[in-house]
Amino acid sequence: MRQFPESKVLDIIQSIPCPVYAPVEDGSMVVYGRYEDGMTLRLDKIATDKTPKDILFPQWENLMHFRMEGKTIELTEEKRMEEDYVIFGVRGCDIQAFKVLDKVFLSDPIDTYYAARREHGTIVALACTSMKDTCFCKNFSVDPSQPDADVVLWLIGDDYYCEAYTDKGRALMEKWDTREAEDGPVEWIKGEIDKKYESLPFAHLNLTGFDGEHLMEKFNSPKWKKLSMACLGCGSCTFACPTCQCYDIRDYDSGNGIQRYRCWDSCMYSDFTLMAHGTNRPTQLERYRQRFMHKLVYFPSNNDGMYSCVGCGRCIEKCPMNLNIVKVIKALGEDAK
Amino acid sequence: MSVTNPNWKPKIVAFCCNWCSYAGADLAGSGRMSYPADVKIIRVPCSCRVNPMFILRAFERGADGVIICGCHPGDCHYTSGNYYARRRLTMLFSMLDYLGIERGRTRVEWVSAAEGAKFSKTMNEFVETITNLGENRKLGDIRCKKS
Amino acid sequence: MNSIKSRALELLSDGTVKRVIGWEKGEGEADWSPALFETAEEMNSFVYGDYAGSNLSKYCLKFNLAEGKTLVVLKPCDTLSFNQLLHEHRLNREKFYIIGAGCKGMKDENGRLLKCNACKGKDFEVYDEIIDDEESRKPLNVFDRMIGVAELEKMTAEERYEFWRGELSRCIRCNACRNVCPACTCVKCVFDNPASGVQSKAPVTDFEENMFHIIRAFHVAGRCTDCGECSRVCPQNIPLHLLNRKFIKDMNELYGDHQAGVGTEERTPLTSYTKEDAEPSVVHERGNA
Amino acid sequence: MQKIGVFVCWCGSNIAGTVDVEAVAEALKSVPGVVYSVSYQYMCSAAGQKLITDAINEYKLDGIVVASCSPRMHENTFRKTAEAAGLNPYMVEIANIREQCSWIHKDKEEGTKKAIVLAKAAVAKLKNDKPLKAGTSQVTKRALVIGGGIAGIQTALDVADAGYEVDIVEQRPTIGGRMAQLDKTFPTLDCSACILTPKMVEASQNEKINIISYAKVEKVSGFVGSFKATIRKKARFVDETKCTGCSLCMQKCPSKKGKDEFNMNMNNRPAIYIPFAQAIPNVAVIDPEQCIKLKTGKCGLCEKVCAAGAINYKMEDELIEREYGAIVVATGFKPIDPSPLNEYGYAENADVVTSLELERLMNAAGPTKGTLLRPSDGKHPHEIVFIQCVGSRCDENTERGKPYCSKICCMYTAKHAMLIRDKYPDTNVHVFYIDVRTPGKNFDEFYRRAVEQYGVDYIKGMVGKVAKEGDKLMVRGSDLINNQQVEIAADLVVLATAIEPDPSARSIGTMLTASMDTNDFFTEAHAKLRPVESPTAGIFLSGVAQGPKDVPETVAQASAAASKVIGLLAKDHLVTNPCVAESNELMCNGCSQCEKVCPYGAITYIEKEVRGPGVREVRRIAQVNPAVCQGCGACTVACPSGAMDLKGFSNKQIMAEVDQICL
Repeated sequence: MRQFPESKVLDIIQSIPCPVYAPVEDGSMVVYGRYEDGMTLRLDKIATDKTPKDILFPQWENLMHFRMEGKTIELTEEKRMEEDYVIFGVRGCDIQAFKVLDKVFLSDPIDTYYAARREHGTIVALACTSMKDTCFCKNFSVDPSQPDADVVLWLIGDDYYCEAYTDKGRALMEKWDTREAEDGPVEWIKGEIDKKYESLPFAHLNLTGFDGEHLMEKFNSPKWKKLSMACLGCGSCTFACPTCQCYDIRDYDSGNGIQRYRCWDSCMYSDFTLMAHGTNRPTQLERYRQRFMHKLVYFPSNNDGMYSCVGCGRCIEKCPMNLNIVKVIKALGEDAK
Repeated sequence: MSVTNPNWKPKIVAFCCNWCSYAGADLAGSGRMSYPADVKIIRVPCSCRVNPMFILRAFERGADGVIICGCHPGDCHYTSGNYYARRRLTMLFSMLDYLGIERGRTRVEWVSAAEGAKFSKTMNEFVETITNLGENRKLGDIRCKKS
Repeated sequence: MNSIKSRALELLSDGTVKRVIGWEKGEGEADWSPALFETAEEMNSFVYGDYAGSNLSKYCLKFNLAEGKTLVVLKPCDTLSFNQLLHEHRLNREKFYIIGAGCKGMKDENGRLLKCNACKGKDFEVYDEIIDDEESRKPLNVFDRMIGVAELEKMTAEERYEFWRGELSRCIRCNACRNVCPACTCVKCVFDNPASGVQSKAPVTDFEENMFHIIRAFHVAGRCTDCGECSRVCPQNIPLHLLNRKFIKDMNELYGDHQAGVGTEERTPLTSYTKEDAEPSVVHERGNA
Repeated sequence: MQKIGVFVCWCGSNIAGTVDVEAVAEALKSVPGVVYSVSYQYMCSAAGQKLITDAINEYKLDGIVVASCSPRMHENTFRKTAEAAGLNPYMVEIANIREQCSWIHKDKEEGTKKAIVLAKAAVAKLKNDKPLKAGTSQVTKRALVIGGGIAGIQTALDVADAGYEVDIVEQRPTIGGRMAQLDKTFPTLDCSACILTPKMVEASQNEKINIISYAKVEKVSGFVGSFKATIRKKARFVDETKCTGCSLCMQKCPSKKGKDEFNMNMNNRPAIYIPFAQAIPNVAVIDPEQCIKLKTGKCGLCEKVCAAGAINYKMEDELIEREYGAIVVATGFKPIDPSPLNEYGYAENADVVTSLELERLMNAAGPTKGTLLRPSDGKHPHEIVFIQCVGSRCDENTERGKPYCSKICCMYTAKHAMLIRDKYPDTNVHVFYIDVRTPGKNFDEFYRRAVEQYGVDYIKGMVGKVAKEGDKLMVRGSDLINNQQVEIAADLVVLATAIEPDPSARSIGTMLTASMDTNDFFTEAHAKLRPVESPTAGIFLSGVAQGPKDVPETVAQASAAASKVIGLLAKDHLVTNPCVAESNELMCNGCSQCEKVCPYGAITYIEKEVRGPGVREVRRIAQVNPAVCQGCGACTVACPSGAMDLKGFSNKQIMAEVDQICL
């Protein structure tokens, strides 16, 4: 265990010899941006407005480029990430989200664009010594006091305590200006975090029944109609979600060539996975149901019980009509019966 | 701010209504009233056919200026087309101005079938305006820039 | 206003209406959602009050073809949207029972809603009955809604450009602004339509951000009632209403005052003209360059 | 992938002079989709068209691009060529590399580059073209002639001769127009009335011709083959069917203060009047501004004296609605008012007259019964000065007059001078002129006779000032040939004023959506090849409405217009323009924006069950009547969803052109 004063955090970041992505201010919002001098660092922000998903799986990225020269076609593949970088100050929920994304992108066939980014990144996590009422991460096996990362930071008093857990993490931390620290304060703060979590309104949701066994029961519930009525079909929740991973692949023909890129898509959209015959989710009810069934039922039943919700609470904050996954869990869960 | 490319030549799209302005452009041709080759004309039935999306599309794809020519108000072949066009384009131009796009990149000119000389004069003026404004950086799509 | 709830329940119970669109309260103080009520039992959770900010007009589209009448609770400004939808033949008046609900200005967890600072008054444009009280009839303290637009107009072109790049570059194209907008009612939006040639799903470049917002503002120009929902719902806090208000300001100045959703005239400034209209060059001749 | 052929025309050296046509053809070969590209001297020639036909057959082309002159010139030619070769005629695109390229650029490299871009843009558009099929519409076999002067009369007679009904709508109480006011005509000096009035009678007696006088066209809707016109027949207060034209009422009418328009307001006429003796219809009309009965309710003298009982003070305007297959504009002209050109002193001096006023002063039916007397004191003038080009050929920027030459003034001034010298040999005649223009059969001979035989004094130069001194008009001008200032003490000054379109032309042009030039003359569809047609289908031009011309030219054009009308009315059906709007019901909201901007009322709404991928519901959707739609495209922009599109100029086609041009 090492420690350094909170006031030195910028020095630490600036000493890192590769690009560092951290929560920074962008107007009235806090997003994960590449840290540069003069930016306002906001490590205190719980549930950043944009998630660190953007770094591993950006909203849009080029995949390849075609060019017609007369009547011949030339094809250039986009380069994969080759440069090391660090994501700094990630919370436990967002790290759990990386694991969800890994399940999708790193299982066969491996998504090489994602894999390269994952490989080159070193993750420095920050334990949640403060929380919001919208947090409910522990429901989904997230430990806010001990995120699973290369390096973990705990802010205790005026000092950051830090510990590396992987070779990558150790290599990174080696160069930091830190001093030896006791384990005691960290153990103490973990206990404090647990206590604080217990006081949150959504600390314990009843997830009984959200599994493959009850798939049809959940799917056919008459409650979806009322739950989904107010849904506008915008993509705010999906774009604010750290685990939503649907994308579309599109071509942009500039006339000088075609750029093939992928961009986030949203199951909330009426043209999502549109097929020649139309769409198999004709109304917002089906789309709304799809999103939550996927997070709470389909994903865990295909991935050894891992939910693809991490309890970060962003959808609670962002939905313009105040719809969210907690309402769905409560309405469809065992407690409602 | 921007480094001026010495080889840069303005790209100008002129939407001309079939009945007046396109004929005016033809008359400029028959009268050998020259204007720069940077102007390329797209024939539309009426100025009211010009969708703001076409204008933005032109800028997206690298146009430096877009001019819309139609019959003089009151002379529309379809009676009222240019009146609607006038309002729509006023609104679009105002919005572009509001977003900080340089004034002068867009223009509307009413050119009748008899006004070959006016057509030529207008195009010469417009090319000059655009040349002075320089390359369109604010409203282009970087993917369309030739590397 | 409990009387709205009891009246709605009465109409639902006696079969006048088949369903009610109103609000339901969630966990927190400000956690209100639009909700559908189809039974007397469901009506238990019906609420109306300070946090009923959302404009329910757009939800009516979902029930235009539904069996029987739908009761909808509309605030004064919401009735403009509803009426505009009637102008556009998007709604069938016969299918709705409108309770005009008195409004004292709505709020969210951060205080009075931005749109209520530009309150357009307490008149109901369309209704079956009005349920309000003394308090809700009082006019709100409002400021000139065009101040924001005027301030931008005073800037230089370069400043305006920087301002809008800063704002629009945050756009994530979640489409919340479009989907909440009661004027955006296309069955297939051009930006979702692969055949339109302008389909786009992500703001990949500056141009795509500009394109979407300019065209969206243009498509609703003259039809936008300035309900302010677009800015309210934007998860990226982009002041989208400033785009729509720019068109409203311009049209009012150039073509005479027009408030979308008022009266029975279906023509908007962009579907009408006069022979003496200003030339487009007026835009380039006025104010700051 | 489509198979596209590209045909680059040299147009002799017109294109090939400034565009490397072979390089254009070569460059287009590498465009995806282009399977054949060639250049040829004259693509519109029989050999050129055969080249296209052969290529279509040999390469099984799906569409062709012709890079040539303006599509306004030969688009139809090439469409027909394509059709003859079995290709859909709308799978043809024209790249305008002559008027919009070779003719305006001098640099060959630049011209070639631009021509390549234009041809590529045409290919890009063509790739989005769809075969279109033209529909048909009915032809109403009746023509409307607006204006009953010599132009309108001649057109009507010719059309009626071919067996079709014609309505002449004349704004004045009689037909005859300006020609009826003329005394003699050049260069034959025959009496104008003697050749015109028989035509007027012929028109009135032809049972196919229906003269609607004292009327105006108020509204026109529809399109070629089926126009619908609303005609307002003003109240004459005299029953046309009863009035015998005996003119007794005119003699008895106590109100004599009306200005005689036929005599250029130089004398008065009664409130009830027949414009002139040979008027057709020879029926009186009451001027409501002057009639004591209509103004005060007292009098009624004419009613008492009318044996036929034709007077009806309660008569009201009558609206006539009729359908026509073709409309001829023969609205004619009027001389400009020279008052604003104050150097000539027209407004101040009664003895400064216009040429048309002089016609009346010399005419036997005129205010002086044909004896030339000056208006101020009725004395015989001995020194007469004619001033040419008054208000004609003016600098366009000064707005003092017309930029054009009025064409007829040189000849009628020679006529006037000659007639005066012939009748009054003691009178000196001077003519100030800029140029004397005599391009016409026997015109120059006529002018020389005036100078050589009749001793008319032609002075090359302009007049600077006409000022009254005593009972003389001092005319000061320059003599450019002798390089001196001249001053003539004249008794009468005659202004050869410019002629301009009749004031009614502008509103008629707007009503018909027929384009006009800046001087309000109607524009012809093509200056050389279609001189009697308006660009608006079904509208034809006759007489001075199209541009200044003399009587024989007017008559020639009137007959030409008639032949075009006959050609149209002879058809039972017309092929309609297939480039019309079309609404995609899957995307249509039924929001009514498109209908609001349609100038033709071509859009209606229906409730319809819409079926598409994943959709099956009853919706209100827009429908376009393809026979009524004229293809302006206003609706396509009003439509936010893009459901409304225009065939032949679709969103995709235009955007493809934009993309290619901006590349």
